[in-house]
Amino acid sequence: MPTLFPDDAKSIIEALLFVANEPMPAKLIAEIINRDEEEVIALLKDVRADCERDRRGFYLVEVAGGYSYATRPEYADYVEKIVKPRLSSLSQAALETLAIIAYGQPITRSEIDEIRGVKSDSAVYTLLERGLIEEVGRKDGPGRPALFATTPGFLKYLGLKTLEDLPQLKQTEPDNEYGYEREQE
Amino acid sequence: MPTLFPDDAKSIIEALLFVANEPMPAKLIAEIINRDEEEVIALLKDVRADCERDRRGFYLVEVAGGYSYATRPEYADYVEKIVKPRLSSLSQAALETLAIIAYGQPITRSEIDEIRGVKSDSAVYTLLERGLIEEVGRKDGPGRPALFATTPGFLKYLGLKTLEDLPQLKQTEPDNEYGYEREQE
Amino acid sequence: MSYQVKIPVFEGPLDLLLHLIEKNEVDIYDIPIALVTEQYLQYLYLAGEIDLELTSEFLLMACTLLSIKARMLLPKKPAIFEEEEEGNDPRQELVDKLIEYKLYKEKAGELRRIELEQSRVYWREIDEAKLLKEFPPANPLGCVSMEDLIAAYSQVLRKMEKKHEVVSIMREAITVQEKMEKILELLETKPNGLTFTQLFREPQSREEVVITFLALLETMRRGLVVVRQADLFAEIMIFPKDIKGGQDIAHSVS
Repeated sequence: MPTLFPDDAKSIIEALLFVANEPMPAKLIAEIINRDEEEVIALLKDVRADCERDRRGFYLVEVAGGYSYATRPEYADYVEKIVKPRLSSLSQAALETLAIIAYGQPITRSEIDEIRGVKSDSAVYTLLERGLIEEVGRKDGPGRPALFATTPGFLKYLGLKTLEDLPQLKQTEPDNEYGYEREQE
Repeated sequence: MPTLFPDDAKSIIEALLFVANEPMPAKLIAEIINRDEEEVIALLKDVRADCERDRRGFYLVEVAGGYSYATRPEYADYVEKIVKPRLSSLSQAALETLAIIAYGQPITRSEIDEIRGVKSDSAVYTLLERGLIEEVGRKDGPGRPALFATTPGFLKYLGLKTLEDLPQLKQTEPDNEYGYEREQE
Repeated sequence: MSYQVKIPVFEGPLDLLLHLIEKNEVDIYDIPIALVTEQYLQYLYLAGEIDLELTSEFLLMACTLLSIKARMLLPKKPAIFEEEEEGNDPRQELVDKLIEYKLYKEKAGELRRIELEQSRVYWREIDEAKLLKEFPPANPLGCVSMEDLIAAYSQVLRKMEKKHEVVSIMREAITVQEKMEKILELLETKPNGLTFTQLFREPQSREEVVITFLALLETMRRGLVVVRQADLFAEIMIFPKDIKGGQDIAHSVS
């Protein structure tokens, strides 16, 4: 029942990727062009290969659960001449807080404070402002404190496909029995 | 004096065309990548030929004194499917602003800001763009700020005959024990 | 010593302690607490000298360190208790915290590296206004319904209430006086009486309902109307006090 020639489907995918404002999941593309998801994934591979073969100025990245075109990092200096450069990088405090949230989500502010040994209010506020984390609910217990988790914007910010793409929390530290008991809670 | 390989220059042009929101004059590209305009024009021809040869989902168009990527018109139906839902939903900020204008019209931007507690410039702009609100005059006083009101189109799309038909807010609240009057009509 | 000239800034007491452990190249599981405490206090002193603002957590940690140091000086328990048995080492809790913090600090470093790499990658910013011109939607309100609009407005009102700000955007308020005149006018056209529910037939805001009710009570109190109810829970009827003198009554109100 294919109503389009295979090549057409690929071109349509290219057009969709071009106008999408968020990374497009293969499933969504499949729905729009009325094809199987597997077929779409194969075509996306093709699109990516084309970009690489021609070494185009932009390439296909898999990020935040979808696919998106992005400019090659090596051309950033030129790109920045016509678009405003990205926001400044995060402070050390914000990054530490972000790491704790990324690996421990959902997590409350006081749990973060506990790990860092200092108050993290302004770091949490910065991360909320930048859309990297969000409140996802309240923890049962006294005061019902807010629980924070990372957003899809966080994945996009770091160019990660999913949370699983974060660097492993525990590295090769064989004798470390102290590391990470939170997941067992 | 070429500091880049020819291919690199083409790729950079692709990256620039990709992120640019306005058609890019060849002269501007030439300045950014530090090449002659003629050379850039030749490379742009190359970029266009690539798009045509592969029949990519987007192609190079020359408009308004510049060059720009655009999706192929024959794929408009697919592009619409992802663009339209996005365009037809309003952000929370725009929705709140629209509600404030609907109930408080005519009203100035600073009055809206005052009520929402944040700047509403881009929300007001969106609503103007969509023809849901319009400027209906100027308020007396310092600066003579513009007054905004909803358009006849706004009423039409909500299926209302006049502004009087806008429901009064308090009656929609669940804890309103006077809600019965409506049923008796 | 260049220490006085340039004093590093730390994210918190744990950060400072990790620095000292690394600087002294000592085992994190066997911290020489006397040495580290001394250097820790020295840092606080130096920070105080140059007016570097330190959070209270730094002082709290100084107390913790001193208390651990004191406990370490206490005579050891008899040898039958294993030295390394858990809970025996006063440093244990601190070590656990340091190791956990160290782990996240390292991860923060890795995120920093990824962040830097990614800062060179640009996505296309879609110009929605331009797309709008290309694909004009049939209905600019799209899927936005009256309910959405009202929900948004309630949201705004709730936020405003929180701010305790008085911003008048409600429709004009109706006074009890005006409502009384309305009731009397209505009664003029209904010489055979008016039902209570008829008074509230038109959609009214809560304020308006309350004002209408107050107005009715006031007209009764002033003897301008007579109110009768045939039975318990029956419809309440409102009659003009004096049909012929209607005009006079209306006049006496204003």
